[in-house]
Amino acid sequence: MSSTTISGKPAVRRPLTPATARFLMIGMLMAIIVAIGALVADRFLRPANLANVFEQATDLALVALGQSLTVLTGGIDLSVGSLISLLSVLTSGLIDGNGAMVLPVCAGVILLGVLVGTLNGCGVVLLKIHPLIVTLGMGAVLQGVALLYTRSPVGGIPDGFDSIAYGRIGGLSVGGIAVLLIFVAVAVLLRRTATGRAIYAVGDDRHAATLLGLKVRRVTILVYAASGLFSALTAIYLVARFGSGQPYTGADYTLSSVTPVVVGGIVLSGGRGNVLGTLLGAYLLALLNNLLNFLHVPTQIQLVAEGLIIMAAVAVHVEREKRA
Amino acid sequence: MTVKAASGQGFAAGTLNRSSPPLRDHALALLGRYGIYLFFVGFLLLAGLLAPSFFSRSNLSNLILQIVPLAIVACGQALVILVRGLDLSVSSVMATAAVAATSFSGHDADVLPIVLVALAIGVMTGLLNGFLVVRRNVSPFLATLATMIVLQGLRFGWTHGAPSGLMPPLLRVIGSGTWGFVPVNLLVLVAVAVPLATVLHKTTVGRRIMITGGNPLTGRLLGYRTDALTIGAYVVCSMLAAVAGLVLGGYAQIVDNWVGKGFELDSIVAAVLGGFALSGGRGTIGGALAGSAVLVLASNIVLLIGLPIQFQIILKGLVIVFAAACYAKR
Amino acid sequence: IRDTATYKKAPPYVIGFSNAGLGDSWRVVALDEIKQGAQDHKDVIKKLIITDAGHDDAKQVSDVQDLVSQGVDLLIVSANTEKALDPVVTRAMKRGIPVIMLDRRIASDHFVTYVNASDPMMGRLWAQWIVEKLHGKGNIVILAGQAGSSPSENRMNPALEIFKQYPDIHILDTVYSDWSPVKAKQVMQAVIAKYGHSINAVWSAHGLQVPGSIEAFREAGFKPGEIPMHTTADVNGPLKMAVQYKVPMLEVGDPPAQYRLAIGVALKVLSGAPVPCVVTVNSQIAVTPGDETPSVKGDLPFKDMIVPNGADDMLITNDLGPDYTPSTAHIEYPH
Amino acid sequence: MLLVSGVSKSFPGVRALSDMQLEVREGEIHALVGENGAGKSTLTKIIAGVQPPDTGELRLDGKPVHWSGPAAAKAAGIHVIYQEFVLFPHLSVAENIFVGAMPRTRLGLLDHAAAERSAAALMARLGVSIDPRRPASELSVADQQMVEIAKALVERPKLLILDEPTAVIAGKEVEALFERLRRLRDEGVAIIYISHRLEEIFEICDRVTVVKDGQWVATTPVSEVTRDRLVSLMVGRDVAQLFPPRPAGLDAATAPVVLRAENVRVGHRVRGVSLELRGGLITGLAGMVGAGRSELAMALFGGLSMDGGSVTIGGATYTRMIPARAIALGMGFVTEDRKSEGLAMLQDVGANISAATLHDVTSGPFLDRARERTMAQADIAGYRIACRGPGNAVSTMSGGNQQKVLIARWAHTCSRVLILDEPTRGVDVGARTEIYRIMREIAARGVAILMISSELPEIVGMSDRLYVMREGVLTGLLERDGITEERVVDLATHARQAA
Ligand SMILES: Nc1ncnc2c1ncn2[C@@H]1O[C@H](COP(=O)(O)OP(=O)(O)OP(=O)(O)O)[C@@H](O)[C@H]1O
Ligand SMILES: Nc1ncnc2c1ncn2[C@@H]1O[C@H](COP(=O)(O)OP(=O)(O)OP(=O)(O)O)[C@@H](O)[C@H]1O
Ligand SMILES: [Mg+2]
Ligand SMILES: [Mg+2]
Repeated sequence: MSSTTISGKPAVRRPLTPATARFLMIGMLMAIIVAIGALVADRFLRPANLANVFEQATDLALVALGQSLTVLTGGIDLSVGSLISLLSVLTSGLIDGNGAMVLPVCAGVILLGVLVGTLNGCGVVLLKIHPLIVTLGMGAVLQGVALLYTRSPVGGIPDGFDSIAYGRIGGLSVGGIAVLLIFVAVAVLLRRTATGRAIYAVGDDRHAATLLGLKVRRVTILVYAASGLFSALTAIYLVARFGSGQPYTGADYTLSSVTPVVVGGIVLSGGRGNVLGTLLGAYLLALLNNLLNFLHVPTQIQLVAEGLIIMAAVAVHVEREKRA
Repeated sequence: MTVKAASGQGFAAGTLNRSSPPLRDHALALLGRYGIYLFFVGFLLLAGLLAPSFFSRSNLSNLILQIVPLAIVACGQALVILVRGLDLSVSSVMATAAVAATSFSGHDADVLPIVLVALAIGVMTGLLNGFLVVRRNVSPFLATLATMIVLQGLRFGWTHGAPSGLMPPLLRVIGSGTWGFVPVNLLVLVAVAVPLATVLHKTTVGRRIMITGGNPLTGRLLGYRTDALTIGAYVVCSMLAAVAGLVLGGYAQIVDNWVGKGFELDSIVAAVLGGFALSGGRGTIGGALAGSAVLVLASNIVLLIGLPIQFQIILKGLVIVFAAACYAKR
Repeated sequence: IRDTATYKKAPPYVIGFSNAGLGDSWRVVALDEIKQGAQDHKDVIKKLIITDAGHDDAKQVSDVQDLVSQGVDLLIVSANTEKALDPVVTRAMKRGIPVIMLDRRIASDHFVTYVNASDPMMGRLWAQWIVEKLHGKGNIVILAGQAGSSPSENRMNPALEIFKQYPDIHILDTVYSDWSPVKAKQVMQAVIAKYGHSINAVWSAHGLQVPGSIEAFREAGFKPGEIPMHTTADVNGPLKMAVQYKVPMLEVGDPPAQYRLAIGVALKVLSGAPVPCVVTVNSQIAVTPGDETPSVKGDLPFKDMIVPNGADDMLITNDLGPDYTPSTAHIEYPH
Repeated sequence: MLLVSGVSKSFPGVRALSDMQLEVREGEIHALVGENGAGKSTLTKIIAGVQPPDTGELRLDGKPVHWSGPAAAKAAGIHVIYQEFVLFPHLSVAENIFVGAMPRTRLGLLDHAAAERSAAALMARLGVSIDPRRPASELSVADQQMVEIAKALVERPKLLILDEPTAVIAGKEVEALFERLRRLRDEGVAIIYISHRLEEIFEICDRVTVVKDGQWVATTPVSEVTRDRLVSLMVGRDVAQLFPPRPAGLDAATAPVVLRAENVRVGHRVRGVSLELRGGLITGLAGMVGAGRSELAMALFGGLSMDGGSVTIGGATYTRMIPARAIALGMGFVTEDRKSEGLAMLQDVGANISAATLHDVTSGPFLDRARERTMAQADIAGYRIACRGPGNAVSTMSGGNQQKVLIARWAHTCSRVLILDEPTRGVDVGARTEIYRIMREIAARGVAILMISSELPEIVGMSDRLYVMREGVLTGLLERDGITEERVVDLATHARQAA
C-alpha cells in the first residue's frame, strides 16, 4: 500500500491541460478586447456596459450549452434554430398576454423541446444516420410547422414576464445569472456523475463504450433531449427579451450555436472539452460585438472580425482532431 | 512448390464454399449503393402521379435549370466530404462570385475576366480552407464557417451593402437559356461532373483521394501527397462553388447578396443522400447528382400540388430523414 | 402631434441609429441618405453612431443597449421586426431617451414619432389597382417578400383584405421570394408551370423580385404583351422591362429619402419642437401608359421614372443627386 | 459454468461460425486456439453479447441466456479483453479502469481522487507504474494493454475472456499477467484465453478447445496434447517445420549492403542508431516493447522525420526521407498497426494491393481495373489470401489475411528493402509459416529485409543477422550462430535488470 501512494503521485505535474490552455487563451483575447475598449471609450468599462455584455451573452450561451452536450458525444444538433423559432411562437402565441397561462405554457414548451430533442436522439440512435442529417431534416420540419402556426409575430407576454430578460439583481441580469448557475451545475454533473462521464466516453469512442456496456443509446438520446431542453429555455428567454415569438427568430442559432462551443475548446469529434469553455466563448463573442459597436466599425468589418476571431481562437490550437 | 500451390487452391475453394451470402445482405448492399437512384425514380413517378403538369416539357426543363447549380456545388462538396471534410463556405463563395460578375460592365466582352475572377475567388477561399484544415488542424466545420463569415464581410465591404449591376448576356444564356428544351446550364454540369467523375473513379489521383479520405495515415505512408490532395479537394470545391455562383447569378438577371443561400447545407445533404459518408472515403459523383435532384424535386412537387410553402419545407425535411434512413447509413 | 419639450437639449448632439441590416440596394441607399442627413446638419450633430444588426433581432436588441451605453441623446431605430424590438425600445424611452422609429416601427407606440412611407397604403394601392384593372374578376398570384418579415406582411395583409371583398378574385398561390430575384424566378417558374396563362396578375410586395418573375414568364414562352400585370416599387429594372415586354405595371415608391428626413425630425425633437406622431413620406406613383384606373393615376409620366442606362437594381427613388451610385458613393458625416 | 452449443453466425459473405460448441468450467483457464479467421473473436463477441448468434444457445450456470447487448452480459459477470483495445483515448487511466464503476463520495458524486488512488495501487500490483491521471492515448501500446488487464481485475468477473492479451506485451508484464490469472483461477473465476503463442497455452492453460473454419474440432486437457498435435488440429495438416531453412550458400559477411543508416535520431525515442541492411538477408531487430524499434523503422521509411543522421540507399545519402522517396527507392513497409496505418479499410483487396504501385495498373491516365484484378488474383493465389476475390472489402477479412494483403502490396514495391514491423502479430500458425515462406522468397530476390518482432523464437528463428535495441540505442549485433534467445534477452533487458 505504501508503494502505491508513491507511484500514485505523478512524477511530474502535467504542465497545462488543453482545457486550461484554452481558458487562458480566451481570457487573453477578452483582456485584449477590454484593453482596446478602455482605450477608445471611457464608457466601455462602466459597470452598466459590462452588465449589458453579460446579459447579451445569455441566449447564445444557453443554446450553445445544449449544443456542447451533443458535440461532446461526437454529434451535432442543427435543429436548434428551428426548434427555438417554433417554441418561441408557441410560447407567446399561447400565452397571448394572459398571465395565468405563463406557467402551463412554459411547462408545455419545455416538455415539447425535450420531446423534439428525444425524437432527434432516437433518430440518431435508431435510424443510424449521421446526426447532422437527422437534425437538419428535423429542423426543416420544425421550421415548416412554425410557419404553419404563424407567418408573423404572434401573441404577447404579460407584464413582468420580461424580467426574465431585463430584470436585474444587483445590477446583473436575472437571465444571465441563471445561465451562469446552470452552466456551473452542468459542468459539475458532467465531471462528477456517471452519466456525465458516459457522455465523454461515448464521444471519445462510441464503439468502446458499447463494448464496455455503457448505455450508449440512452446517453445519446439524453444529450439531444438536453439540447431540446436548452433550446426551449432559450426560446422562452427570447420571448421575454423580444416580447413575442417569431417564426424565424431562431434561424441564426443553427450555425452560430456551434461557434462558442468550439471556440471554448470542445472538439467536434467529441470526448474532449469543458462546457465552461463554451460559456467563456459566448462571453467573448458578446464582448467582441460590444467592442465593435463602440469602435463604430461598419458591418462588413464586424463580420470579418468575427470570422478572424473564430480562426484565431481555433487555429492556434494544436491538438489533433479526429475528423469533422 | 507445386504441392503448396495445389493446397492453396484447395484452401481458396474451401473459403468460397463457406461464403453463402444471404440474399438480404446483397439487397442491402445494393440498396446502399443504388438507393438514391431508386429513390429518384420513385420520386419522379410519384410526382407524375400527383401533378400531371410535372412531366410537361417546360417543367422538366425548369427543374433541370434549378438542379444544375445545386448539383455543381454538391459535386465539390462531395469531394471535400470524401477527404473527411465539410465546406460551409460554398454559399458565400457563390454569392461573392456572382457579385463579382455584376461588378463589370455587363457586356459579353467581360465574361472571360469574370470567370477568371470568380475562379480566383474560389481558389483563394479553397486554399484558405485547406490551409486551416490541413496545416492548422482546425475542424472543417469551423474553418469553413469562419471563411464563410469573412468572405461575407469582404463582399459587403466591396458592394457597400448591396450588389448592383448586370450579368453579361452570355452568362444569362448559360444560366437560364435553353436549346429546344435542353437547358444550357446542363452543359456546364456535364462539363464539370464528367471530368470530375472520371478523375475520381477512373484515375490514380481519384484512387489516392479515396484511400486518403478513408485513412489519411495510410495515404501518407503510401507516399501520397495527402496534404496536397486534401487542400486540392477544398480548392476544387470552392472553384465549383464559384462556377455555380455564376450559373445561378446568370439564372436571374439581377444578383443579390444571397445568391446560393442555403446551398451550404443543401449540398451536404445532397452528397450524403447520394451515398457519401461523412467519415470519408466513400461515394460516387453520380450519387451526388441524384441527391441534388431529389432535393429540388421535393420542393417542386409541393409547389405543383399547390400545397403552401410550409409543406415545402416540411417535405424537404422528411425526405432528408427518410431517404437517409433508407440507405445512407453512417 | 406630440410634445417633445422634455427632450429639449443644447447641441451638439450624439445621435444613435440602429439599423436592421443591409443586404439589398434599397437599404444601402437609405443608409447613405441618413448619413447625408447628418452631413447636412453637422453644425449641431457631433456624432451619428450607426450600428447594423445584419437582420438579426438578438443583435439589434444588443445594439440598442450598446447605443444607450454609449450615451446617445436620441435614438433612431429601424426595427428588424416590429415585435422583437418593442421591449428594448420601450425601455430606452422609459429611461428618457427619445426614440424615432424609421421605416420599420415597433408594435407598441412607445416612441416619439414614426417616419415612414406607409406599407399598408402601398399594399392597398397595388391591390386596388389590380382589382380595378381586372374589373373585379381574375386570378392573382401573390409574390411576397420573406415570410414573417414586417414590410412584406404589412403590405400583403391590407391587400388581401381588399381582394377578399371581390368574390370573383381568386388567389391562386402565395409564394415567397425572400426579396430575391433568383428565388422569385424559381418559385414563379413552378407557379407558371401549374397555372400557365390563367394567371391574370402578380401582386408583388416590392420591385426587387419582379425581374425574376418577368423572366420566368418570358422563359415559359409568354410573348411581349402576354405577361400579366405586375406591381412594383423603387427599382429601375422592372420599369425597363415593363416597357420592353409591354407588361402593365404600377409603381408605388417607398422612397429611401425618408432616412434623410428622419435626421431633420430628430433635430426637431431635440430642440423641443412638437412633431406629429407619424411622419409619412409621400410615395411617388407611376403607371404604365393606358393602365390608369379610376382610383389610381400616376404622379409622373412612367417613362420619366426610368433611368434607361441605369442598372436594373438601381433605386429610382433616391434624392442624392443624379451622379449618385451606391457602390461609388462616399458620404462624409460626423462620426 | 458456460456452455455454448450449436452456435452459428454469418456475416455478409462469410460463415464465421457454424454449429460451434464450447464448455468452460469454474476455476479453469480454457484455451481457445485456431487459425486466423477461425472464428475465435466472433465467438467471444457472441458470448459477450456484442453480436447475437444466428442460431444456437448460450447457457450460463445452466440457465439459457439471451443478451440484449454487451451491457446485459457485463451485468451477468462476463468481462472481455478484446483483441482490439477498448479504451477511451482522452479519459484518464483511472477513469478507464473504473469505467462505469467509479467510487463515489458520500454525496453520490464520483470520487476521482479515490479512483486514482486505487488505480495506482492496482497498477503497482501488476508491476507497472503508470500515472493514473494520464489520458490513455498517451500510453505505450504495452501500457494500454496493462490498463485493459487492470480493468478486468477491477470487475471481479465470473467469466473472464482474454483475446490475445499478450500480443503487445512481453517479459515482465506477461509474467505479472499470468500470475494474476492463476490467482483468479484459484479464486474460482472461469477464464477463456485466446492466443497464437502456443507456448503460453502450455504454460498456463488447463484445457484447450481447437476451432477450425468456424467449427469445433476438439477439446482436451492441455496435459494430454503435444504442440505438434495441437498445430495439426488447428491447421488440418502437419506443419513440420515452422521456420523455413536458410538457403544454402548465403553468406552474411559478403552480401551487399543495400541500406545503411548512420546515427539516426528521432526525438528521445531513437537516440543515434547506425545499422546496415544486406541484400538477400533477413535482418532482425529485437527489443522490448517501447524500445523504439517502430520509430526507427518509421524514420527509415520517412513516416517520421529524422531529427538527425542519414540513410544511404542506392548510392545516395539522405538526411530527409519521405515515404514517396522511400517507395521510389525500392522500399516497402508493413506497419505495426494494420488498421490505422496500413490498410484502406473501405477499399477492396485489389485497391489495397495496388495502392503503392498505382502506376503499374494504369494505362494512359486511367486506372486499368482489369489489370488490377489480374494482379490481385495472382497475389491471392500466391499468398493464399482467403477472400472472395479482388472485390472483397478488406474490412470483412480476418487479421491474418489482412496482413497478407499488406505484404502483397509491399512485395510489389520493394526492390531493395522491405521492412516488416511485427508481421505475425495476431497471425495464426498456418498463416505464419506462409508469411515466413513469403519473406524468404522475397529475400531470395536480393531484397534486404528488416524484421521487427517481439517474439523471441520467431526473431531468433528467422534472422540471418540480428540487431538488439534498448531504450533508443542499439546494444548489439548478433550474427548466425551467435543468435540465441539468451543473448537477445540479455542485450534487450540488461540495463533494466542492472537498474
Ligand atoms: N463484422 C464482420 N463483418 C464481416 N465479417 C466478419 C466480421 N467479423 C468477423 N468476420 C469474419 O468472420 C470470420 C471469423 O473472424 P474472427 O475475427 O472471429 O476470427 P479469429 O479467429 O478471431 O481470427 P484472428 O486470430 O485473426 O483474430 C473471418 O472470416 C472474418 O473475416
Ligand atoms: N512514453 C511514451 N509516450 C508516448 N507514446 C509512447 C510512449 N512509449 C511508447 N509510446 C508509443 O507506443 C508505441 C510503441 O513504442 P515503440 O514503437 O517505440 O516500441 P517498439 O520497440 O517498436 O515496440 P513494438 O513495435 O513491439 O510495439 C509507439 O507508437 C510509441 O509512440
Ligand atoms: Mg480474433
Ligand atoms: Mg513498435
